[in-house]
Amino acid sequence: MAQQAPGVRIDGLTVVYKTPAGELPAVRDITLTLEPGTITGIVGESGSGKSTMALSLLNAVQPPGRISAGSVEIDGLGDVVGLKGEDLRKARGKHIGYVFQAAQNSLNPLKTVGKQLLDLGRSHGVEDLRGLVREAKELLGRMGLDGARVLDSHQHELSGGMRQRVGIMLALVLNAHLVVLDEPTTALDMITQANILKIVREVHAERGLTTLVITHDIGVVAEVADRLAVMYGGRLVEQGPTREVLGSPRHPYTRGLIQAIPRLVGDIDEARALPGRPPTLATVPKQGCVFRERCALRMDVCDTVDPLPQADQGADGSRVVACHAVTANVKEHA
Amino acid sequence: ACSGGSTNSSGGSGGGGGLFTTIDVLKPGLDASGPANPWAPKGNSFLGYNAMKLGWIKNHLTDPNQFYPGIAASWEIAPDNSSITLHIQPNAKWSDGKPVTADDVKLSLGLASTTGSTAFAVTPGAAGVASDVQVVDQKTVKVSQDMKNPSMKFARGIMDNWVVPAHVWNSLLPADFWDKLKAARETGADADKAREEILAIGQKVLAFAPPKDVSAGPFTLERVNPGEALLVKNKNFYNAANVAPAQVKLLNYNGNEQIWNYLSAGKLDQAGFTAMPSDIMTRIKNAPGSNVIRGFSPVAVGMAFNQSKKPYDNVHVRRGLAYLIDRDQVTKVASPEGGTPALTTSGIHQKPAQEWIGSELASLNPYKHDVAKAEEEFKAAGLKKTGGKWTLADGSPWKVSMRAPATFSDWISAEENIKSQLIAGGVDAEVVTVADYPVYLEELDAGKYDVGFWLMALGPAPYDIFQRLYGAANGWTNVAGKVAHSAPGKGGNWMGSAEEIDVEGVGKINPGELTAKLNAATPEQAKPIMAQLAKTANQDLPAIQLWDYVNTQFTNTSRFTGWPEQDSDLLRLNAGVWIQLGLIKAKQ
Amino acid sequence: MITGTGVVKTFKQRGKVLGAREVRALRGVDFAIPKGGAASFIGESGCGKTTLGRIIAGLETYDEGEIAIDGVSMSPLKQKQRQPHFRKIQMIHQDPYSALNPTRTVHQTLFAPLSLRAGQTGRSRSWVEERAAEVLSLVGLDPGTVLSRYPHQLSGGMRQRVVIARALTVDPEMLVADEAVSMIDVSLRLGILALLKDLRERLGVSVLFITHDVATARYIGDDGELYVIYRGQVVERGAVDTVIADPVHPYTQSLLSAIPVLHGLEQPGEQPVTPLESLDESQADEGCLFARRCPFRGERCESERPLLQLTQGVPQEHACFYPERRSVIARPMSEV
Amino acid sequence: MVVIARRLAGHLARGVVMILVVATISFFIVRSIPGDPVAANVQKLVQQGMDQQAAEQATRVLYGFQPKGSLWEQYTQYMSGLLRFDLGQSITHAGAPVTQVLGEAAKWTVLPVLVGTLLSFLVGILMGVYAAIKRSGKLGDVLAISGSLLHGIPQYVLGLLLSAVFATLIPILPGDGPVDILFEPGFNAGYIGSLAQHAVLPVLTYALASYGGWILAMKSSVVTVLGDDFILAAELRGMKRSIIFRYIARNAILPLFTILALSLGLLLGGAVFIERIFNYPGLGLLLLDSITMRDYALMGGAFLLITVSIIVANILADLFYSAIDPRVRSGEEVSS
Amino acid sequence: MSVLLESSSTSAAMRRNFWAGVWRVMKRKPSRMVGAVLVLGFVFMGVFGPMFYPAQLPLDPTRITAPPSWEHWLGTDDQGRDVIALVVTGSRYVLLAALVTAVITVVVGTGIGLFSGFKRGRWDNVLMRLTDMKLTIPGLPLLLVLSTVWKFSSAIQMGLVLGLLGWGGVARAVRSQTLSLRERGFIEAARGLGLPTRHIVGKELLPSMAPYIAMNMLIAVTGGVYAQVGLFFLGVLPYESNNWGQMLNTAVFRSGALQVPSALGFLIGPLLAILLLTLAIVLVVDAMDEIFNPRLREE
Ligand SMILES: Nc1ncnc2c1ncn2[C@@H]1O[C@H](COP(=O)(O)OP(=O)(O)OP(=O)(O)O)[C@@H](O)[C@H]1O
Ligand SMILES: Nc1ncnc2c1ncn2[C@@H]1O[C@H](COP(=O)(O)OP(=O)(O)OP(=O)(O)O)[C@@H](O)[C@H]1O
Ligand SMILES: [Mg+2]
Ligand SMILES: [Mg+2]
Ligand code: NI
Repeated sequence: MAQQAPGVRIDGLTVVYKTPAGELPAVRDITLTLEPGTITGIVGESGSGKSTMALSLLNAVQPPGRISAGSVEIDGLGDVVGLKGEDLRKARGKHIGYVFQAAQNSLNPLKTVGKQLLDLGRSHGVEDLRGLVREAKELLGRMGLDGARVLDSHQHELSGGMRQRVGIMLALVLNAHLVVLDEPTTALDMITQANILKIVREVHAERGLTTLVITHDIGVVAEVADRLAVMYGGRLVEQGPTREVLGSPRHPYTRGLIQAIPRLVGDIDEARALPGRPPTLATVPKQGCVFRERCALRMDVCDTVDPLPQADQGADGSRVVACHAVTANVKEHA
Repeated sequence: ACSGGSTNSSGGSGGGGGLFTTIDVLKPGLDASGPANPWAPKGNSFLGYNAMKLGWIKNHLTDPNQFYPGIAASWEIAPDNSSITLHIQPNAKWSDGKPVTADDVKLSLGLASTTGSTAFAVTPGAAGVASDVQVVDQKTVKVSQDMKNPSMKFARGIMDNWVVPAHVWNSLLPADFWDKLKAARETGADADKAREEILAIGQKVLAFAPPKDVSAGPFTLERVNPGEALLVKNKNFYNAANVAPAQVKLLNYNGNEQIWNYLSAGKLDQAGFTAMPSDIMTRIKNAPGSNVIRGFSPVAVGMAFNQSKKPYDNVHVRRGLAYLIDRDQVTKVASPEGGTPALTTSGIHQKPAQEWIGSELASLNPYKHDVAKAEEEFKAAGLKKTGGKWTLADGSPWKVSMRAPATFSDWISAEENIKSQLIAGGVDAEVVTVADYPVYLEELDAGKYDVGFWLMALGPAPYDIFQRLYGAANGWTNVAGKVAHSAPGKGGNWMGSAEEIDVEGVGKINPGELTAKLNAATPEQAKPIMAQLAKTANQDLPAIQLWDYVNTQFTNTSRFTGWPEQDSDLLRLNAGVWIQLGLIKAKQ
Repeated sequence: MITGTGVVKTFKQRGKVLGAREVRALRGVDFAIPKGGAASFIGESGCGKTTLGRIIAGLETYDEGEIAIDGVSMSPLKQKQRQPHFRKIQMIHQDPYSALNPTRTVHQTLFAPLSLRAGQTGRSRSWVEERAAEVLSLVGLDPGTVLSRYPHQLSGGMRQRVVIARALTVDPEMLVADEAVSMIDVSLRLGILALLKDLRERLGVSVLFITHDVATARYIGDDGELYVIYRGQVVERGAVDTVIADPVHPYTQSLLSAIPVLHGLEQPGEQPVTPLESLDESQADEGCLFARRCPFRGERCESERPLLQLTQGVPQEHACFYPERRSVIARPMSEV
Repeated sequence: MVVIARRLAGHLARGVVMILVVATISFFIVRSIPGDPVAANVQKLVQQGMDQQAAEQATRVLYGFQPKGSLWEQYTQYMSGLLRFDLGQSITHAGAPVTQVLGEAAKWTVLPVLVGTLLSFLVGILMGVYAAIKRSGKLGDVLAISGSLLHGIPQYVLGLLLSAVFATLIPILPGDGPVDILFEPGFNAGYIGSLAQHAVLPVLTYALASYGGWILAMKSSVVTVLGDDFILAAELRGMKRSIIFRYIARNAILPLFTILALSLGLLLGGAVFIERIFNYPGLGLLLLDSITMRDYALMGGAFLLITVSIIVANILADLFYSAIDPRVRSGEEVSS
Repeated sequence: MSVLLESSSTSAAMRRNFWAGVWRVMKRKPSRMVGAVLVLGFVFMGVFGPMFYPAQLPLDPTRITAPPSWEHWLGTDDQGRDVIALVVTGSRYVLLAALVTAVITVVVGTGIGLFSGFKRGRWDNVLMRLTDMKLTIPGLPLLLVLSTVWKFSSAIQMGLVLGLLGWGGVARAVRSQTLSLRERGFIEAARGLGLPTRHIVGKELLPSMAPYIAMNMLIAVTGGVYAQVGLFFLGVLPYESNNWGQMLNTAVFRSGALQVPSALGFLIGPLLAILLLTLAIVLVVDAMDEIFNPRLREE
């Protein structure tokens, strides 16, 4: 099925994990659209539910977690949440490429990359395995690696950056047009990170992909993403075009986050840390705004009512914010 | 074969008289690679089957010199015991067809002297040793005793020797061997050297592996594997016509329980004695065709005291203990099938005792179980009873500490039982075991134990009987016919009896010297000495005789008949001898 | 005051049956950290930052060169004799999760070193209590709520503060913070950085800050020095702001241009330098260590090793034959 | 290849040292055993009706096979013999070379142990995978607990139970000895069949005794691998279940090779019990016999052989391991 | 040096928490309760069991190796003593020796492992070579050989020897744990702070390994039981009138328990005791595994 960059519509997605304290949501009621051909970045601190959401895109949330509500519509595939068995398996890899959070260890240590590539081809019924290898070599070459050598190597013979590139190759080699990268540069040093980000950008453009990049590092998203979504405590608190969100953040959390970035130049006193600490699955408030504990704009209503995402249309696409204070502010102005 | 496995019928190859299945109780753990060498401890030469002796010792109560013919068809013993003339079976042939000759016999006797043999000891001055082996003609050999220190058992020492084919074993003895042997019997440096050389030859003999089993017996070795040895009939055997089985299977065993299994499954045509509990005995008796023959076994077991230790130096303590222990119960628990409770303590097995001392036996104290008498004796010994417990005269606690090697389960059972009985009688007791027999003997010898078990009454020769009580273990050593006594605790004297004992109705005697006299005494001379010694043992109690062993043989009448009667004089010999004598017949 | 000259460290990788591989972690490093001063080490992964930090904290020995603490040379001293000197230098580990014993409360963690000192100096138990509360307050924690907690009951930022508080129990003269913020949630990082700066100002402790994120180095204090390390060698050294604004070594320039640009807030630099090749430790040692990856290498670079030096017209020390200023870092939109 | 060769060389060197040490230890232990085997032999012969003096002489001849000289001379003699694979002469076997006696016995131990191990390895691994997959269910629990139980139960208990049930209560299998004599040894159906029939119970005991260990080891290994990222990664790439299963299996079995060697050691050690219970004429029984007979040379030899085979098994397992683990092959040290 | 008391309130709360966790884990699977009860039962049996019987067990020479009956639930032994009474009174020796074994195994093993992992370097090398050797030499054959040299005249001695032979595995495991803990920052930090080794080992390292050591200890107890019972069963140790292994030996090799069903009870008695002990310890270790595994304990 030769399709071009698919669009993805996540609607009301909720994922819960079973814990001794009952089923707790790690991702709650998230609605997000990935426009075809764009790079969307999701930022959030550790434990905010980023990986969980990324896995939901492949309907691959690992037990004891499960998708308890919502849908993930992918062009050409339909609602992934409803997919099962072989259909689901075939969708993975072929339609959706996934680059693992710990791509460092995403390869079987006992087999060469090439053998694993062939396994992948066989799994997806690729007839022309030679063609697959050729394609893989080309991709690797594109990313600045010696394809033949890499395919003959075991995981331990590759550096972190090389492994990450192999991960990207394996995600793309079956011609998937939706690619999810979970923390693609964590644990890599700056120069390698810059290289990987460059590759992501270039490959995205060349192959016409829809890309989702997940990271805790705003810099990474700022570097590559067209659109940016901010997660906090399992909720999507703000989204919009990257430049706009960075340039004029609306949600108090986004603001705080951007303010907390150490800067290379400028007045160092401008930057300051966000008070309080990020919630965990157990401490995230069950009702009301998840951010209120650390919020400077906290109002009474925040304690009880979940702020609904409010969208408005900007020049570069829609912007969505979920905050009572912001909404109230906007209303006041209106 | 094992339970569930194939039985005799699966053999099939037997034909004729069929297959005879037995076990050699003296050889646990058959060694598949062992040589057909009767001297090798793990060799595959089986007494009576493929290994022949000059003659077969009868199970006689008192006379050690009674034999069935083996390689020797007949023999004459000089009246003064100074020589024995052997006449070889005229038709005897080796399995390879060569006749058995006087040379074979002479060579075999030579070999025997290198490996240690009663009549061929290389110790200077040893008793009952052959001084000369003379080939009279091709079928006659004369052996003379060295009369410097003669023994009543000389003839037995000669007859009880293996005969092997000279044409196979020749190379082991050097040409000057007999001279060497003579030299070795002397004293001095040359003799020492000769003895060393003979020792070295002996080692070669033990290790010698004939390329093929050449036997003059009724069978030859066919093959051995870790489970069994298979023997086939030797057509050249002189009495082959009367040998019923065509094949003999000798089963391997590593523990007694295996023999019980074989017997209860009715698999063995014959087996020697192994200790067993009554339940097993019942089971074995219930096996089809099963048959138990009992006879005399010249061994008794006693509880021996170390008289260097208090309070066992006091004869009243020993007697008290003798009264306190119910020997019937001990025997029932410890050796229900293998022994009969000793009627009394005489140092002699009760069966030959009648022969040796006759009416005197009745006058001995039977030490019937009697708590009251025990108390009396203890009191006489000055022991005190406080709080239901006997203590030493000075009030210090007294505990009878009995020792046994851990591997001797019947002794341990007996001691355990005695312990219970003693405790019930107010005497504290314990059983302490040591790793095994070697350690036991070493420590016993070193005088470390208060009380230990000791085999006694090893007949039938009178000297051997009392040698157990009044021999080396009690301080008396008999070197070249001269008796010496070492003090308690020295020179292996762990029993520690007094050197002279005042015996009621006899007077003061030296039991060691009396015992030594038995060596060369004729039965008539021996009898009064035996009576004196029995009385001594009975009164002085160096050991309490607990039970006398019974020789129990298991046979099975399903396949073969012609088994010896109860108490037969064949009983200490094994089925191989019975077969070669032509007694065993295949069942029709 | 801590100085080091020509510090060399070579690891022999053992565990192999026969033959050993050598890793040259440090190849003659000079440094000087004044009392109350600050220094930051930056560089790629594996360039030897941690090794150097550990050597300075006395947790690792060095093979050659010389380290002097307050003028006392460490080289002639035995391990035992070095210890009291090195105690003045405390290490703050990168990972606050493993730096605290999960089975011990904050109370127990702080009390052990404090009561040891109390024992040595004959102070009372109440002093220990007071001092514990004091160091916790110093790092911005409330003693009342934190003391009785176990590490797993604290957030990452709080844990890192406890780690710092523990280091403060021995009144150190210097803290070695090895990537002290990289494992802490983004929103909390600045807090720790501010704390370190604060401690410098208030207590006069000097701080050795090891990081791969150059921007954070600025937050330790603007009077600090920046050491750029490459394969065990210092390739550029100068005041933090100078080096960031005017890097002259191509490696420093690569590092700086690799920092992601916050599009929307910042404008990328004009002359970014990004080597495509990744670091290869096993590469040959002749010539400039960076030569193979350097886009500006000349013939001389292949054969001769440049040494750290000052050259005319360049404000900072550098180890490059062809130093040249390049504008590589992103600038805030507002400035442009 | 070079790495493997080096590893092999290292192992061999260490193995040889080990063997020498074990030989030394066993030499001295064996010679420090108390007890007077000579007196025991004399007593035995006397009971069989031999004269005291003759018995002494016969015993002297027999024990003449024991090496003479000072302890040190004996030791050097023993060690130099060892280099020529000469372990001395067995007394109970009348001077037969110990090596020959051991050779006879070894086959009765090695074969059943190997067959039993292989059997339990196969079944245990399968069940281990199953237990890992079903680990949160009842069945997995039962499998794991029964595995622990079997792993925990000493071999002799298993042997006794099997013997009581299958050889005594329901006598369907032979419970003692290795073979029935009436079959001509060699390649014929009867003999082989009898061998096999007799081997069932011992082999089963060996198998059961090690089976629990396999289940546990495999389960935990699979659980570890299941938690490894690359399995999830493969799943996310849409790999076929069968391929993922192969990935899991191969990676999980790998660490079991080390355990394989250890378990061989355990089984060989347990051979004493199993051979005693089933009267199997192997090394264990030989060792036991030699101890009761105080056959020093044989005792030392049997002990040495058992130890050496464990050392060799360890080396083989490690080589096998390195042959299939590319990390080891290329010289990287693999932890755990 | 003044040693300060540790804050008692927190540790008390912690302890309460811990026991609540234990209870939860035990409740999750009833089999674990069974295990715990069985272990307690064995402890009780070892400590108080022999008090219920006279020092000299009554024997009945008329009923030797009798089959199970109302009077003797598992029959009688070859002396006519009650098998259950023998198992109970014999447990003290067996369990005491096993306890000594376990204590020595764990103390020596932990000591060597800690020392080796902590000191590293030459000592580590030497000790680990030693440990490797110990692990390679098969324990049972060595014990067989040793049993002829040593006289295991008391339970304590028995345990001593078994313990001295058994520490290898624990040492190896403790060492690797120590090595991995060493890598953790807190040990390094403690050294940097100048805390004495005593403190580091006693307060930082050991508590982190305590659960692991406890589990090893339990397993070592079973190991101790098996080894000594096995040796007695083979009959290489001096006869002990009242011991499970001796019972097995007498039952099999003397009373023909594998030949005549009447003596089967005599065999079953000690076998059952060993099976139950194994089961108990397996179940308890299973529970401990969960209790001490922080991943599983986390609520
Ligand atoms: N298997 C699980 N069982 C229980 N809770 C889980 C599980 N996996 C994740 N969680 C919880 O779900 C929440 C979201 O986890 P997730 O991995 O999606 O976070 P993340 O944003 O990717 O964090 P990180 O930056 O650390 O990768 C966290 O609070 C985490 O503790
Ligand atoms: N204990 C050690 N044994 C062997 N090699 C070591 C050891 N410690 C460090 N190395 C090696 O020394 C070099 C420098 O390591 P170091 O940890 O100092 O780097 P780093 O700059 O701190 O890297 P990162 O940014 O990844 O923390 C590396 O190649 C590393 O592999
Ligand atoms: Mg994540
Ligand atoms: Mg580092
Ligand atoms: Ni195990």
